[in-house]
Parts: sequence; C-alpha cells; structure tokens
Amino acid sequence: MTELNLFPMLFALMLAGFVGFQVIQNVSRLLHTPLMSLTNAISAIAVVGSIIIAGEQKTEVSTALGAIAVFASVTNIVSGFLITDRMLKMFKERGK
Amino acid sequence: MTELNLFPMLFALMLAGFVGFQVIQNVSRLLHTPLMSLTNAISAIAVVGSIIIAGEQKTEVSTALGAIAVFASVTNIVSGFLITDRMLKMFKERGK
Amino acid sequence: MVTVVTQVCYLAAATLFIFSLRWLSRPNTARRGVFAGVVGMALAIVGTLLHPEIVGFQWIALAVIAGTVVGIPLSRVPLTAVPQRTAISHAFGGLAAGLVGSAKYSIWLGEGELTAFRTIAIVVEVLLGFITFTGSLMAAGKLQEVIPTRPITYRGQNAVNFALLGTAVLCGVGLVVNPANWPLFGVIVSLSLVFGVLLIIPIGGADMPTVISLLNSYAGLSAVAMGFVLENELLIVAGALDGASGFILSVIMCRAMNRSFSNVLFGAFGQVQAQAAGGEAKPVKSATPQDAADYLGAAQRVVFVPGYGMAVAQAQHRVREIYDELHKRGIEVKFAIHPVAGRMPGHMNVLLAEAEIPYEALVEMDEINPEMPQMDVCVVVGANDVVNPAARTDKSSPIYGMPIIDADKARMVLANKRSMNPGFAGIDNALYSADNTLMVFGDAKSVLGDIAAALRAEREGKAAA
Amino acid sequence: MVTVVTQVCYLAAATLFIFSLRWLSRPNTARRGVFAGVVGMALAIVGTLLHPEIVGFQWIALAVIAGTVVGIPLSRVPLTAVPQRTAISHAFGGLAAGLVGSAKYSIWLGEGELTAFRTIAIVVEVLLGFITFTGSLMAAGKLQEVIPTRPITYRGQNAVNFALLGTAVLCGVGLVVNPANWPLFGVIVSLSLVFGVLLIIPIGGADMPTVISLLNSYAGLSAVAMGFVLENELLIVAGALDGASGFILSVIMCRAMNRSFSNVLFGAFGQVQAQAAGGEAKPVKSATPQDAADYLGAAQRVVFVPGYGMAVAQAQHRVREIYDELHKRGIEVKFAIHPVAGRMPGHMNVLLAEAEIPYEALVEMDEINPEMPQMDVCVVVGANDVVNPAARTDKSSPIYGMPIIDADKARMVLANKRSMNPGFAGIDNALYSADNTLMVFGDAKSVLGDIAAALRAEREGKAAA
Ligand SMILES: NC(=O)c1ccc[n+]([C@@H]2O[C@H](COP(=O)([O-])OP(=O)(O)OC[C@H]3O[C@@H](n4cnc5c(N)ncnc54)[C@H](OP(=O)(O)O)[C@@H]3O)[C@@H](O)[C@H]2O)c1
Ligand SMILES: NC(=O)c1ccc[n+]([C@@H]2O[C@H](COP(=O)([O-])OP(=O)(O)OC[C@H]3O[C@@H](n4cnc5c(N)ncnc54)[C@H](OP(=O)(O)O)[C@@H]3O)[C@@H](O)[C@H]2O)c1
Repeated sequence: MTELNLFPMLFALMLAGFVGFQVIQNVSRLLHTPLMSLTNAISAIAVVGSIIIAGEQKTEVSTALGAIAVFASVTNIVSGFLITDRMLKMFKERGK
Repeated sequence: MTELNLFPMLFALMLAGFVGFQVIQNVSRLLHTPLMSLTNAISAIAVVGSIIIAGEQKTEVSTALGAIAVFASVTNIVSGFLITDRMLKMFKERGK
Repeated sequence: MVTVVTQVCYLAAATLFIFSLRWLSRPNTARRGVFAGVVGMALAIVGTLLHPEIVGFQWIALAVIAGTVVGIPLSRVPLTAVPQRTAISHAFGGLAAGLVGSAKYSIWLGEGELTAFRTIAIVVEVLLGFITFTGSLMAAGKLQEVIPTRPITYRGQNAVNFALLGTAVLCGVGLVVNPANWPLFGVIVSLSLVFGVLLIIPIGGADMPTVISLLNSYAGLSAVAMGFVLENELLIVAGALDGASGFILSVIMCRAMNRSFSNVLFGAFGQVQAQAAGGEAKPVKSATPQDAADYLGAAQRVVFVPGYGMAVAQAQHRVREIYDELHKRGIEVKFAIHPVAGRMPGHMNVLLAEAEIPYEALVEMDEINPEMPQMDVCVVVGANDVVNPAARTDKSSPIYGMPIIDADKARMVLANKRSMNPGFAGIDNALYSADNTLMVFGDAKSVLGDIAAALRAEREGKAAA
Repeated sequence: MVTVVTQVCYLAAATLFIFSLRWLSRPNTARRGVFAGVVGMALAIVGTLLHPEIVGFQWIALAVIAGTVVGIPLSRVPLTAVPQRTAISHAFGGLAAGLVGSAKYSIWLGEGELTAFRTIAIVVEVLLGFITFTGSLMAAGKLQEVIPTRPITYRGQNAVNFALLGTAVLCGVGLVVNPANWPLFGVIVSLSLVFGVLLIIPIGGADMPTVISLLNSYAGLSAVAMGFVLENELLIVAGALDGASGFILSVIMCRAMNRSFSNVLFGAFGQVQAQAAGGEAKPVKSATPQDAADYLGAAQRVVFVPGYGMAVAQAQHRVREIYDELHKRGIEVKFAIHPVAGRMPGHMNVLLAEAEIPYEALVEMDEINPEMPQMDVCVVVGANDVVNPAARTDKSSPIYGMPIIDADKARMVLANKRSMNPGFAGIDNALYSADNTLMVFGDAKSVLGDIAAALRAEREGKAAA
C-alpha cells in the first residue's frame, strides 16, 4: 500500500463524519436508547475484518484471534439488532 | 485504472450525495439566490481538470481545449464568489 | 503520479466546500461560508498547479487572466439579471466539462489508453457537459429575451428529442465497445449540442428558472463524471454538492408552483399565457397614489406582497421609503414572501435585502397567511400569480393547488401593476376585481415613489403644524 | 485481490447503514431502519465470505454459531439492564478490533509487510480497541454493581494515567520506527488493557452512562482504524457513523447535566454523594397513596415526571394503570421527559413505551416547562435531580445551571421515593420540603400500584352507586 491509497480513505472518513453527525443529530430524543443499540450492531461491522483473519488461516494464532473476534462481533450483531427491534416494537402511536 | 479504483470513487459519490442533500436542505429560503451562485462557483471545480489538460500540453488541440476550459471555469469562480458575497453583504439584521 | 501535497490540498478543499454550504444556511454565518469556499478553491488550484505532469504554465496563466477579466463584470450585473448570469455560468461549466472530456478522449485515443470504464465516464461527461452548455445558453437567451420566450412546439417534438438522445446514447455504447472509433465521438458531441437546444425550445421563458436549476444539477453531474475520468475525488464531491443543490431547488420550485418536472419540461406552459390573456377584464376600482398614502397612514398593521413586478421595476428602494415612513408612524410593517415570487428562488429576499430591509421583517408564506385577516392594508407590488385566489378556489385554473399568499383575506388590498395584463401563468386574477381591492396602476417604481412622497409630505405637514 | 461482487456488497451495505440511521430518526420509520441495518450487515458478511483469501470456513462457522447463541439471550435482558448490555457490547467491539489488529500485526510481521502506515493504523486500532475492551468491562461491572460503584481516587491519579498513556504512545512511535520490534507491540497491548481499567476506576457509577457513550465513539474509531488497516471503506463509514453517534450522545448528556467532559472523566463526581448526603433533612409533609388518589381524581390536568427510581422499581406499568384510570375520568395526562432522566439517553421513553403509553403523551422538557403552572398535580416518580430547583436558584449547588423540569411550579406536587436519600448528584432537593409538595414514601411499584387500586375502587364504587 502506497500512502496514496490513503487519500480515498481519508475522503471517505471526512464525508462519513459529516453524514454521521447530520444523521445522528436528526434522531429524535425519543429514540436515543434504540439508537445506542443500533449503532452497536452497526459498529460490529468489525466482523468483516475478523472473518478474513479467521478464514485465511495464516497461522494458528491469527486464526484463533480471528475466530474470537468473529464470535465477539456476531454477538454484537445479533443482540444489537434484536434488542433494538424489541425496543422499537414498544413505541406505539396513540390509538394504535 | 482497474475497475477497482472505481469503488473508492463510488463511495465518495454516495457519501457526498448524502452530505449534499442534507446540507442544502438546511439552507434557509432567505438565501436561495446566493446559494445558487455559490454552488455555481464551487462546481467550477472543473478548473482542476482544465488546468491539467492545459498544462500537460500533450497536443495542440488538447492544450487549446484545456485553456478554453480554464477560462470558462475561472470566469465562474470569480463571478460566482464575487456576486454571492455582494448579495450576502446586503442581508442585514434589524438595527445593524 | 499525484503528490501527497496535492492530495492534502484536495482533501482540505472538499472539506471547506462542505463547510461553505453549511455556513450558508444562516445569514449571520453566510459570508464566512463564501470565505471558506474561496479558500477551498484556492487550495484546489494550488494543489493542481503542483501536478508534475504540468509542463508549461503560459496557457493556464493567459486563461486565468482572461477568465478574471470576464468574471468581474459578470459579478456586477443588476440583481434582476441574476437568473441570466446563473444560466451563463452553467453554460461555462458545461462547456469546461465537455472540453476536458473531449481533450482526455483525444489524448487517451492517441496513447491507446482508453479502457471501457474511462470511455463510459468520458461519454457521460461529454453528454451532460455539452447538453448543459447549449441548453443553458438557450435559457439565458430566453431570460434575456434575445430569443423569443414563448415556447416553440411542433407535433412529435418529444419523439424527435428522445430519438436524438437515444441515438447519442447508442453511439456511446458503440464507442465503449470500440473506443478507437472516434467518428462516433464526434457524433455524440454534436448530438448533445443539438439536443441541448431542442430541449429548451418548447419551454416558455418564465419556466426558465426551474430549467436552469435542473441544468445546474446537470452541470454538477458532469463535474462528477469528470471526477471519474480523472480519478479525482474532489471533483466528485464538489460535483455532487452542486448536483444536489440544483435538484433540490428545482423540486422546491415545482412544488411551490404545484407542477411536475415533466410538466415543466414538456408542458409548454408559457402557451397558456397566449390563450387566457384573451379573457375580458372585469370592472375594477382604482385609486391614486395619494389615496393609497392616506389608507396606509391610517393603518395599524400593513403587509407588503412583493412580486416579479417589483423586480422588473427595481422598486425595492421605494418600498423601503414607504417602510420607513410607516415605521416613523409606529405602524407595524411586514413583508410576505412567496417561495416562487419573482423569477428565481429567494428573488424577493435579495431585492429587499438590497434595499436594506432587515430580514426579520421578511415572513414566509406559511407563517404570514394565518395573520392576513388581521392586516389592515395589504400592498401587492407587482405580484400576481402568487396572490391569485383561483389557486384555492378554481379547480379548472392551471395554477389550482399552488399554495398562495392569502392577500384577499386582508381587510383591504392595494394592488400595483401597470395594466390588467396577466402574470407569468397567463391567467386573470379575481383579487383585482374584489370589493376590498383598489388598483393603483402604473410602474411600481414611480407609483410607490409617489406614495412615499405623499406620506412624507403629510408627516412634515403635521410636524410643521 | 478483492472481487467486484464483494465491493458492490460493501457499497450497498454502507448505503443501507446510512439509511438505517436516517430512518431511525422518527418512530414510524424506525423499524424499517433496523431492517435496512440487518440487510446491510448481511450483505457485508456475504461479500466478505466471497473473499478469495478465505481458505477454510470451519472456524468462522463455529464462531458465528457461538456468537448467535450468546447474542440472543443478551438481547432479552430487562430494559433496566440495557446500559450494562451496551457496555458489554462495546467491550466485545473493542476486543474484536484489538484482536484483528494484533493478528494483522503478527501476520504482516511474519511476511515482512509492515509498512510505516500500516503500523500506525494497527497501533491506533489496538490502542483504542483494548482500552475500549477493559474500560467497557469496568463500566459494565460498575453499572451492574459487581464492582464498587464509588469512584476510587488517589493522589496523582491523573498523572499516573497520562504517564501510562504517554508510554503506550511512545512505544507506538518506536514500533513505527522499527515495526519488527514486536516486544514493543506486546507492551502497547498490555498498557492499553491496564489503562482501560485505570481510566474507569476514578469515575462514579452514575457517570457510567456518559462514559459508555464515550467508549461507544472509541469503539467506532477503532473500527475506522481497522478500516485503514484493511483498506476497507465500509469499515471506515460504519465506524465513523458509530463514532459520531457515541460522541453526540455523550455531548447531549454532558450538556443536560451542565458538566464538561473532563469533569465527567476526572471529576470523580460520585464522591459528592457521600459528603452532601450528610446534610440534615428539612421537615416534609407526607401523604398516603389514598390521599394521592383523591388529589389525582379531583384534578383537571396531571403531569408525571418519571426518573431513575421508576426504572429501578420497574414501576412503568403501574404508571400506565394510573394513566388509564385518569384517562377514563377525562383527565388530561402528560409525561414530562428530562433528557437525562434515568441512567441513559431516552431511558424514560423506552420504559413508558414498554408500558404502551402512546409517545404523543411524552413531552420534552422545553415544551412542558411553560405549561407547568397550569398543571393541577405533578406526580414525581423516582425523579430527583432533574426536578431539583437548586439547579435554577442555588449557585453553590453542583448541578447549578443544569436545565430542569419545573415541577415546583405546578399547583401541587406528589413526590414518590423510598426515603429522603439524595439522587445521583448526591444533593438535597428543596422540592420535597416545599409547601405545595406532598411526599408519598415507598417503592414506586407498590405505591403507584396502591394509588391505581384506590382510583379503580373509587370509580367502580361510583359506577355501582
Ligand atoms: N421564483 C421562482 O423561482 C419562479 C420560477 C419559475 C416560475 N415562477 C413563476 O413566476 C411567477 C411569480 O409570480 P409573481 O406574482 O411574483 O409575478 P407574476 O405572476 O409573473 O406577475 C408579475 C406582475 O407584475 C406586474 N408588473 C410587471 N412589470 C411591472 C412594473 N414595472 N411595475 C409594476 N408591476 C409590474 C405584471 O402586471 P402588468 O404587466 O400589468 O404590470 C404582472 O402581473 C409565479 O407564477 C411562479 O410560478 C417563479
Ligand atoms: N439519563 C442519562 O443519560 C444520564 C447519564 C448520566 C447521569 N445521569 C444522571 O442521573 C440523574 C437522573 O436524575 P433522576 O431524577 O432521573 O434520578 P436521580 O436524581 O438519580 O434520583 C432517583 C431517585 O429515585 C429514587 N428511587 C430509587 N429507587 C426507587 C424505587 N424503587 N422507588 C421509588 N423511588 C426510588 C431515589 O430516592 P430514594 O433512594 O429515596 O428512593 C432517587 O432520589 C441525573 O442527575 C443525571 O445527571 C443521567
């Protein structure tokens, strides 16, 4: 990797930062608790890296570390999405 | 260029699209005319490409086309920013 | 090979552009926004000049000087000419994109570097660029009325246009299949130039503001395409911002006119004007500037509804004089701003700002309408469609459903225009013949000037006595 | 070499994540947001499994199954345990980042592929990852009260912590200079693990919500760092979204508590509790649930101010019963929600939603405060700091300046708590000793249950008669 592949990533970071701040600021206070658990689940995107490490099986160590990482991430994905949906199911409009 | 350098650009486009829509929607109606002229100036960023073409002087034709493009873009930059500022100077708060 | 310094400049520039538009969102930070934009552009240019490929600067320098020389006067145009100026600058933007695309094509053609991907990107860039170029020139011409503004239509027009565009796209496909087939490229360029013209011909002059906003987003998209051609993310970001802005503004205009894109593009709206203008006028009561001054002087709460006519007449400074006179009498004065009053978004706001009327006094349609019934006098200055009750009442009217300012609900209405001619939509306006309406005919500038004078005279008279 | 399909999946996933958060902004689209998130995550995983480097799936499958088995129960925790669960999941997130970073380091070390850039990215990832790991575990422990919640402080604590962090950073620099120097890497890992613990030790249990939000953004940033390590933009985007969310939430909490980050992190806030709790209590008037029921039955407009106590007592369903009873009598009932009532942002909203109270009845602090003087009865359910007038009046109070719900301005106040013990901020509350306040002591669940019963009895009595 030359330092130049770096810049597309910096662009992505800069732009995603703006998107993140704008999107989150629009989330109604009503839903801040579900927001926390949803972002938990989304940040479990680390699963991508973990799967590669666990799958390419370069060394015993790396495979083990990768597998644990996959376990940790999947836990977050599953529990994060499930609990968010569980909470959101509770929010009812009047008369519904 | 392999089709893979393509994806960082698609990411940038996708993210910039979100940023653009969110930012523009927040612009007060009061300032929609200045907004038009400011975005004019910003989209004159085509000057970047024009300068390279005019500067690398690969062929007479390309250099000529590049130079015209530079001229067109610079015109937009100069007039766009100047007129925007001219308009904004006019907006005064009460008592100011 | 692009150097790191250049990349840093580009990254910073993109960030600054975003802040620039963020800061534009409120008047008190707006000018900082312009500053950020300027710095960003400067960085982008400096970064580009550092490109190692650049072997000679003479042409660049020349073009920059020429551009500055042309740009400065273009920024001094009167505010009524802003729509034209905007159209022109889109034309320039499109031109630049188209030319860079063509240049790149010729260069890579020579070097045999035309990958399928590059060709696609170039075709898109060139198509959008040149369509924007001629389209915007036509729009500017119609706005400036150097080209007949009424829509020129003929049977099967849309079919022809789509056929043209289709051919262009097909040629594009062909070119991707065999990038070396340069005649196809020539065809694409010419077709897009022609298409740009034909696209605008059937559109009435008064629809141009919506059209230029659309062209605005085309210009942005062509910049994006250029970004893909040059693999430059700064271009992609800036282009996307521009594209979004043009798109959103045109949507706002269509909504506020209660019309669809396709209706604007293919509706040949201006025609209606011809027909409806024929409708015979109903009797109206008219009054002199002196009468108007007396009514105003006696009021507690006054609201102005400015429209395109104020812009044409450049009457905003007279409005300001009346505003001051009434203010001195402790009369409350507001300005009701319709989103599409005038001929571009925010048109009235700039004009009144130019006359140094504090922007807190400018109230948007939705906020002012509930207050209208409490208004003693509503002064309609060269506004027509935006106060036409038919939009609320008459299902058959072409503007039915368009949200309007409820001037007719004010206790009394003083309406200024030069004649009983219709406005942009080309339809009669029952407001003028309403019982509580008095017409004050004449050019807005002179009429309002007289009213201001009458008010001043009366006040000084009082002071003397 | 990453395939095109994978890239497409990643792009789609990133887009879906953004829509997911956009849709979460309003309750009626929120569940669609979850769905988008799930689809996005699925795409990301599928795309990753297509990676050609992957030679064996057995470990992955095993880990996925294990993760699912653990994840499902973790999603069934009672709502009062949500803060702990969140902390745990941050710990897992940090762990994953740290482990992937370490694995990558060991692999590249073997292959001699450690460029300076990669090393920097890895160091950042590992630092943030492992700090988040132990830090979040500590936070979870304090929230679950398996670890003593009171802040543990000692002289020069901050100095020690900064020294630790400094050393870790220095080792990082050393490693960048000579990536092969793997012992340094070990030092960095252990230091970050230790630092995570020491960072939390001096922070009081009740500050944990703010802290976990901060850790949330660390977790996001470590994902971003991982993105740089693996040159994967999806990770960068998702991480940035997470980082932004954690940061904004912690800022909101700090603002609503009128405190600064550093005060939360180094203020050892919980201590104040110990001291201030010593202040002798002022005389208060107390009432029985029956009295409370009578006052409520006689009121026209009632507002509930729920707080942490309602959460602890799981009293929201009793609140609902009272709400129904009053509703049946045509009494208007609202709920005043303070941004930091309870122990996490939006805590009260979820609890009341769980009790199926329509969210239109939940009113935010700024909207309800102007209405407070018109409220006949204000029922304070296990809320304390968020209704403490000292925040408005007493400059010396640690919560002075914190925006509060003006319960004291209601015509009468019924306050339920178990004792005169202070709340989170550890200070007395003049509201309880105010003339128009009646205390209804006891566990919220039982007390409110009694009130609801009394109301029901009275109504049925009426019906019978
Ligand atoms: N703002 C936008 O972005 C935008 C974009 C596209 C279309 N439009 C359309 O433009 C229209 C704007 O409505 P509007 O009410 O502002 O304008 P309008 O409906 O076009 O009416 C303008 C009126 O001003 C009068 N006028 C012209 N010159 C005058 C002068 N020198 N002194 C006094 N009066 C003069 C004209 O009557 P006389 O000829 O009798 O004087 C005309 O009736 C809407 O239909 C809108 O849909 C606006
Ligand atoms: N929401 C957030 O995101 C967040 C984050 C960080 C910090 N905080 C802090 O947390 C505090 C929240 O304020 P708050 O008013 O909601 O809660 P609080 O100030 O902590 O007071 C809770 C009250 O509930 C009472 N209580 C406890 N268990 C009870 C039970 N079973 N039945 C009835 N009452 C019971 C307690 O009094 P007794 O012991 O006498 O019963 C206590 O006074 C604020 O200071 C805020 O700054 C909030």
